[in-house]
Amino acid sequence: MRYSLFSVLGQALRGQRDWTPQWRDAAPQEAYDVVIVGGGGHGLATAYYLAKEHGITRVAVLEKSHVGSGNVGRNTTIVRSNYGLPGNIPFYERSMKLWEGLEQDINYNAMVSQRGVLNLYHSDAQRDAYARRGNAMRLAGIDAELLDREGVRAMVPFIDFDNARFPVKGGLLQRRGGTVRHDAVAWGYARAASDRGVDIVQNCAVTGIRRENGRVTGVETSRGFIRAGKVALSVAGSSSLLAGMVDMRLPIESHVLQAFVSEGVKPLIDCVMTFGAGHFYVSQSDKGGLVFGGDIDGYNSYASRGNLHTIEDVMEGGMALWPGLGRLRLLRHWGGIMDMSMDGSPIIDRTDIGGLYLNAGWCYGGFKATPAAGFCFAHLIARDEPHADASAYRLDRFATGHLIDEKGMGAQPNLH
Amino acid sequence: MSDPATTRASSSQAFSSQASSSQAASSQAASSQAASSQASALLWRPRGAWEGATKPGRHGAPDGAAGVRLTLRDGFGLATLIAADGKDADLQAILAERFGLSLPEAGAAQIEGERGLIWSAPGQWLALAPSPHVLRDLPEALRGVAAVTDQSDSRALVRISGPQARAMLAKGVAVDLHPRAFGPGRAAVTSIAHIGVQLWQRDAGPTYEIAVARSFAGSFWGWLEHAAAEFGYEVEPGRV
Amino acid sequence: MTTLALQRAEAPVSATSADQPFRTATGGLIDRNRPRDFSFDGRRLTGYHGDTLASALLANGVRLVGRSFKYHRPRGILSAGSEEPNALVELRSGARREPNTRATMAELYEGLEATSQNRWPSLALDALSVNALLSPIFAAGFYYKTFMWPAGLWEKLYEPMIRRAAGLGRAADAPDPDTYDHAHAHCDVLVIGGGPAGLAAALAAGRSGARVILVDEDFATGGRLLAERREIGGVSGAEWAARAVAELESLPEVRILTRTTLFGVYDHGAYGAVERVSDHLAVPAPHAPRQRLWRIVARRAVLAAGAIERPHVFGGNDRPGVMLAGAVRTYLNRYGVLPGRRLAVFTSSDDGWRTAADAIAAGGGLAAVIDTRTSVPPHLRRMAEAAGARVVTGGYVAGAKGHLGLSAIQVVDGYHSTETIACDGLAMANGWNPVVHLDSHLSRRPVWDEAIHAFVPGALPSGMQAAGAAAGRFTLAECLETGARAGAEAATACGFEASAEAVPQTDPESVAHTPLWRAPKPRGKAFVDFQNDVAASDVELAHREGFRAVELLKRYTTLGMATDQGKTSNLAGLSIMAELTGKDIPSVGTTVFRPPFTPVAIGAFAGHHRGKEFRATRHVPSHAWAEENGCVFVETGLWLRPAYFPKAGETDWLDTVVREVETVRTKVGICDVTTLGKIDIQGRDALAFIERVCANPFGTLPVGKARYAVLLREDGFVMDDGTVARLAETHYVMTASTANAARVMQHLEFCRQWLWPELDVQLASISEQWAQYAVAGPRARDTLRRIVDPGFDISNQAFPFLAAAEITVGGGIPARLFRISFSGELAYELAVPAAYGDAAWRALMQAGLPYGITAYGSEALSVMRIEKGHAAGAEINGQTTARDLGLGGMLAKKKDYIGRLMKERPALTDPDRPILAGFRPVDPSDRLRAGAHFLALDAEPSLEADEGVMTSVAYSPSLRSWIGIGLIRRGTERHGERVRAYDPVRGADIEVEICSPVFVDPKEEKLRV
Amino acid sequence: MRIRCPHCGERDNGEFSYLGDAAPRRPDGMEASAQAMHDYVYLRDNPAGTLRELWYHAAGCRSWLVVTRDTRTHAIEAVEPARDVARARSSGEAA
Repeated sequence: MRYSLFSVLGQALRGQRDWTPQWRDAAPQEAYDVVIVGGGGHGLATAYYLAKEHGITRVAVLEKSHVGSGNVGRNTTIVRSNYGLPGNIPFYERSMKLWEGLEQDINYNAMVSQRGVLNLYHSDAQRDAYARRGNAMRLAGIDAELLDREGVRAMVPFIDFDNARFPVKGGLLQRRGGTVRHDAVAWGYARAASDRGVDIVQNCAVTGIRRENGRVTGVETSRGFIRAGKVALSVAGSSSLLAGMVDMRLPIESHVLQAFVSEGVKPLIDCVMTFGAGHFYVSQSDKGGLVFGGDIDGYNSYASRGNLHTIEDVMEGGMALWPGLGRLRLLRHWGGIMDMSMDGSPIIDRTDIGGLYLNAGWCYGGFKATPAAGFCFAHLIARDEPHADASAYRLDRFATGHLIDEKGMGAQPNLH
Repeated sequence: MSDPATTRASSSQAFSSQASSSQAASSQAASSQAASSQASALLWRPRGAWEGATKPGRHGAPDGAAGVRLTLRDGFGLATLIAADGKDADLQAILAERFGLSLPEAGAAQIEGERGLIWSAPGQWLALAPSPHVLRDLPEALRGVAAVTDQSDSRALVRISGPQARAMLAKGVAVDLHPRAFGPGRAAVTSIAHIGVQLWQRDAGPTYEIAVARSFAGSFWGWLEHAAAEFGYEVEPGRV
Repeated sequence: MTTLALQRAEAPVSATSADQPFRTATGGLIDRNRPRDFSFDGRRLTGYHGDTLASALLANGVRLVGRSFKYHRPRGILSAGSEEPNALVELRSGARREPNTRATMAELYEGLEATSQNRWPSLALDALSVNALLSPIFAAGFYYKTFMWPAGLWEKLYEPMIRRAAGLGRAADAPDPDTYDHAHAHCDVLVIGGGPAGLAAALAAGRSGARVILVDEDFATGGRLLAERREIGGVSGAEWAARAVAELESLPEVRILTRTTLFGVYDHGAYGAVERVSDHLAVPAPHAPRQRLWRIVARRAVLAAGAIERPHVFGGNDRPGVMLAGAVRTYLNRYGVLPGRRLAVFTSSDDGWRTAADAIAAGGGLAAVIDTRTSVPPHLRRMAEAAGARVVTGGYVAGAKGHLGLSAIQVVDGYHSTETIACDGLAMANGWNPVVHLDSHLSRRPVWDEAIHAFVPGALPSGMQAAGAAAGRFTLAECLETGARAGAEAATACGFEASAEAVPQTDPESVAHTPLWRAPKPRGKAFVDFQNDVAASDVELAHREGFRAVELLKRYTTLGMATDQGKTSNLAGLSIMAELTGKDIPSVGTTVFRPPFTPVAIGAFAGHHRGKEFRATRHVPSHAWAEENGCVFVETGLWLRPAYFPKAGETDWLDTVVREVETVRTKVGICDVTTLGKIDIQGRDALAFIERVCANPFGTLPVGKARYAVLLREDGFVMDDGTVARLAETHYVMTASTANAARVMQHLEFCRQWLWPELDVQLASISEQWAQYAVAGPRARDTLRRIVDPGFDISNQAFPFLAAAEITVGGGIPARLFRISFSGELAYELAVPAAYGDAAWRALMQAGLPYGITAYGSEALSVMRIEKGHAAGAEINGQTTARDLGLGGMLAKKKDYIGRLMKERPALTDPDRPILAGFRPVDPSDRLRAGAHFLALDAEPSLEADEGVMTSVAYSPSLRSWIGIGLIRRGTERHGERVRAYDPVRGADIEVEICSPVFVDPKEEKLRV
Repeated sequence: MRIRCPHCGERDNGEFSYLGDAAPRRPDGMEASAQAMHDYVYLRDNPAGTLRELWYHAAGCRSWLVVTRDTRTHAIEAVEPARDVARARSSGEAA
């Protein structure tokens, strides 16, 4: 049933009786043209664009748990395209444009809210670095504004302007940035892909990748062997484990990133705001909870939880920036497992094994990339050549030196 | 005996001229000392690490006796000793012979009055003395055995005692200071309020001493005030 | 009929005080001699010391406390503990306003001020209660299906509307005026919960001499013992608890933390707890924090956090007056409050009958007991009927009536006939769920216990064991027994001799029950999650739409995502999904409980670190002088550095900086550069070590000389630059930049300890020991001569450029002198022991007076280094190679060093890479700005046209124009060419000429004079 | 998380900074191939399970440590001074 105000009203009168599963809970078939491993946002979006853009519908998305059980449901919901390096800029802007038309495209309200992303700066050097980034964005036709202190005050008058250890001097604003209801992205893509014939197979864990003559032939799963012409890995957090099945080592470590939500309160903040002198960024969900985060815990982990040290660090940042937060209460904190790559940027590329494709290394930027990652990965899988917007995300860039290191931290994943 | 500042200056000089391997410096020491006049002694007054940050007197919760006593220390000597590879035993022997102190194990401090050796890191100790000149012989005595670096000015030092000393420290020190886990002669390198500290316990009173990097003295003091306020605290200036 | 019932019920309590009409005449653990005035929605009321806000409201007959999240339905008080989903209020006002505060946990204090939330204009008459009428539309997830057209209206209309309606309370609108504390605690045995099991555990462990910490979220210790009419060894439960507490307090190694919630379990025996030190007071006492965050490290832990009672799911189960049966007993017995004058009980076990008995004993009227079981013990039935109550067995409550409060229930009996029974309170007894939240924090899943129809702890985190109700052992005897055993075992595991003594006698009880997961035919909306307004029908819808996995159910319906994390609702949701999918409950799964157990104030986590204390501030040795002289400081990492020193009459910072630069270039100036990292490197292999960590060669550096040093990262990019001076044969001093000081030290330790452990080298940070000042300008030597002790020859011949020596100053004060220059002038860096930093600065200022000396700060320093084309932080940003910065030529060829191989990668040696160059505006009046990108003059702005970026700019007094340095493609080959400095974020687009990055004294003659 | 520094005793992980996998060995820069150096700098096994990893006791004794830890449970099996491990490794190679 198509979703609209009319269908909702109609079902209100019929006791909501006629709704059907939003996606088919498919059983695996014997063979597919493309098997996508990972039923998160990226995998589902890839399936959707394979079907929509390339007409490839003999596609299965294999998910070891349920749709959206990974990072697409554990992030802080921010979308933006305020990157500074040429390897990143067109890709994230592609993503932003896809977000802007997403709901109408997939007929699912993911609550794309372009409320603005404001990065605060606290020194002249930081201002110049933001100007450099903002100018790069403008060169690519992306909106960016450099605000002074008064410009910031007009947007977020409640932050500490007078007693701050690191006074706020201004901010870089991308008005088109904002938030998206994260779970809805997974569900919306699942529904749209399923509608186009994609099989979404849940509770199906991949246990092996079968190869013959240097080419993949299919995947072993907890539900049996599935033949596949092409296999696409889209399993952020576990990329190294899947790659290990074909003896590949990746420039990736798995790290835990914690996220936080406060109790719900009436509207407090109308944009996404990041602290430039500590680890803290915040927005407010439509339900009223402040959603915030900071830095990764900093050590390799596959346990989706973190430790107190990082929690205190984030809260200190929050209180330093916004002293009115003191009496608001933290409701929940949880952790997600990130693919932290060696230069802080992702990989969308072929591998040395024929028919095996890799979408990995998203660090903590994977959510905002979901539509473009799906779009570009689908392109790569269908055409066997990188999409222009993702052409920098090569696996061999570490050998050639074409690094995309926005923070300049070098080959240490936990510093990105 | 002249005023403390002058004493300090000359004693530092003595220590450092020994420490120096520069011939120029040591050969010039005597003549430079002669050149020091009363005027320059006044001008060249050393500034205590706590100066400007602390205020002597009774502070915090006003009722009853102060729960915490903070004694500011100044004028002491400090040096880092780092044993050369394989020279721990030599270092041990020389220190025992020359200074009557044995090298404490990891996490320990050997304090005798105002002198002591405090473990800092593997193969590394902090030598504490009532004044810098006491340490002047060390570099020469330990040549080839340990690297010696003068740290007399690098730390602010405070002595913490009083019935609530442990409760107050528990607000910032993550190390277990309970008598079953930590006692006189124990030392730790850790952090308080994001500031690196080295702390050791002098007696079972308990009395502790904390050394904190000089540039952090003001912020560290801010934490001390915050932590001690509810117990009431007394700040007393003090040379050794 | 309702009215009649209420009138009849009034008789037994007519003796209660007029201003607290629902307070019993006697009983309870409140202090009736200490009345407490408080207000709710502006209405002045009175309770007693020992009340919670909830019990005091009930005592005053206030049942309507809030409005629900989505439908704005009237809500009252469900529970008597931290699981409360409904009775959330704004506590206090102004900057101390605390939204979403559980009335059941708020201790009553004199003058307490509470306001209901999520209603307008008033609690009783709420405009948005129209949402309840629209509830057929507002089913779970309806918003995913609509509000999509037109796209632009989402941010403008739909979202603001939804946001305004959502949220519950209002946050404070000013900085929090209270302070927060942190504390660390260590123990052998941590006991979580102060009920019978926790007290028994603490006693068993504490008596052994073990260090024990007992944490209890309540302000009175005893847990359910305070709420039940039970006896232990012949004394009341409350009395037993009081004696246990007294004994624990007498044990020197036992610490009891009341008003303290153990909110999180972390790795390796680390726990987080928050103590509400002052929340029971109007304002904290002077010098006392509002709350204290405890970080507890325990070798063993006993989880005795009790259990949470389950509501029934039936139509209108959210009406004010419908409560948990255990909570009803708490109000009756602990607080001396009748939650209703005519109470009905809905039970599926003997538990509910205890509530009936307690209500009768407290003098309340009993309207009915509805038991889902077909047979009940005859003595219970007799007791209820003797009190005039209707008894229904084999039936259930299908619906509840009453707009703003319960007035009647609709009961379906075993023969499916329905009757309406008037009542003003309903107690629900549907079994209990052990608190499995804390043991889930370390990713452990609870397991289903069919005997008690509840999840119990599964494999517990290492060192933790559960006892009492938290372990699913619900009888009092079991609580005491398992608690004592767990306490003794924990202490024994820590090396103490402990034993669980015999459990005192308790009265027998039956805890068997068969839960009714939901009313088979509910009348009206049957809520599963009260706070998020998730009804049973929403679970059905989720099932219909394929959201059947428990996480999907949760996320689609928001079940269990409210501030109570579903403490009273999760199992109900699971049970309905189990029914719909034909599975058993454990196959449906459990949601993962996340910390904190109950919400914790953000301020408590931050503690001392807010405002100026967010991070430590480091002061330079000349700070006092700088302050005295009106210096403007700038935050540089943790340092507060002097930026510039305005003089009288200078109104613009640029005037000051220009004056400082000109003075240095023509006379002399001093600048505090103490913030540089300084590392002492000694040892037999010191040189070998330096050769491997630095990219340029040092083999030829003689004693008494310094050299510029470049450090690369292993990936070939520049990590940092500085200097290395050789003071003696095996003694060097290395400097690192302010920003990288700690990182470089860590890197050197890495190299020493891990990469090359065979090297005999000793590293010591001497950054804090030495105050270091740059003395720069043509009169630098003259100035220095006046403080350097006679006998040290610092003439150009004796002490040439790059010389380094240990000297004395000021009459014997040891010092180090380096002839190095960042400004491009004749310059020195003088280091003195930090205690003499202040004196040396003052002495230098005095010594330079005849030459017109100035103090200069980081701004002037920066201007001069840009004039000299020296790379600094903006250029050494982790993305540039030595070659990019024009330093390629100095790198060593014949040695291995960190970064040697990786810097040769093709992309890093690409001649097209942007490389350091200088830039001058074609129109000298144009101002340059860092962050501008370079474009060809005729290029359309685009990413493809981007040729590089301006990294640093300054107004150069020497050139009387703005100048810049930056990175541009093939920059060294293009001197003289013009490009645009394109800076749209600041509205600038300036034509600049590429030039050498060295603007001043390119032949470096000034350095060597 | 609590890490038992062999010198300082058990401390909160906040006192330490993290580098990562201790397995990669730095090849000699004069002799190694670019490929070998690339693998050393960039490639990681990243196992879900036992990992030997480098931590630095930044707020304590400034020792680099080799911590053997399970990345699924965070359980720590061993903590050794990195210099001792490195020396044993070197002498093992020499032998």
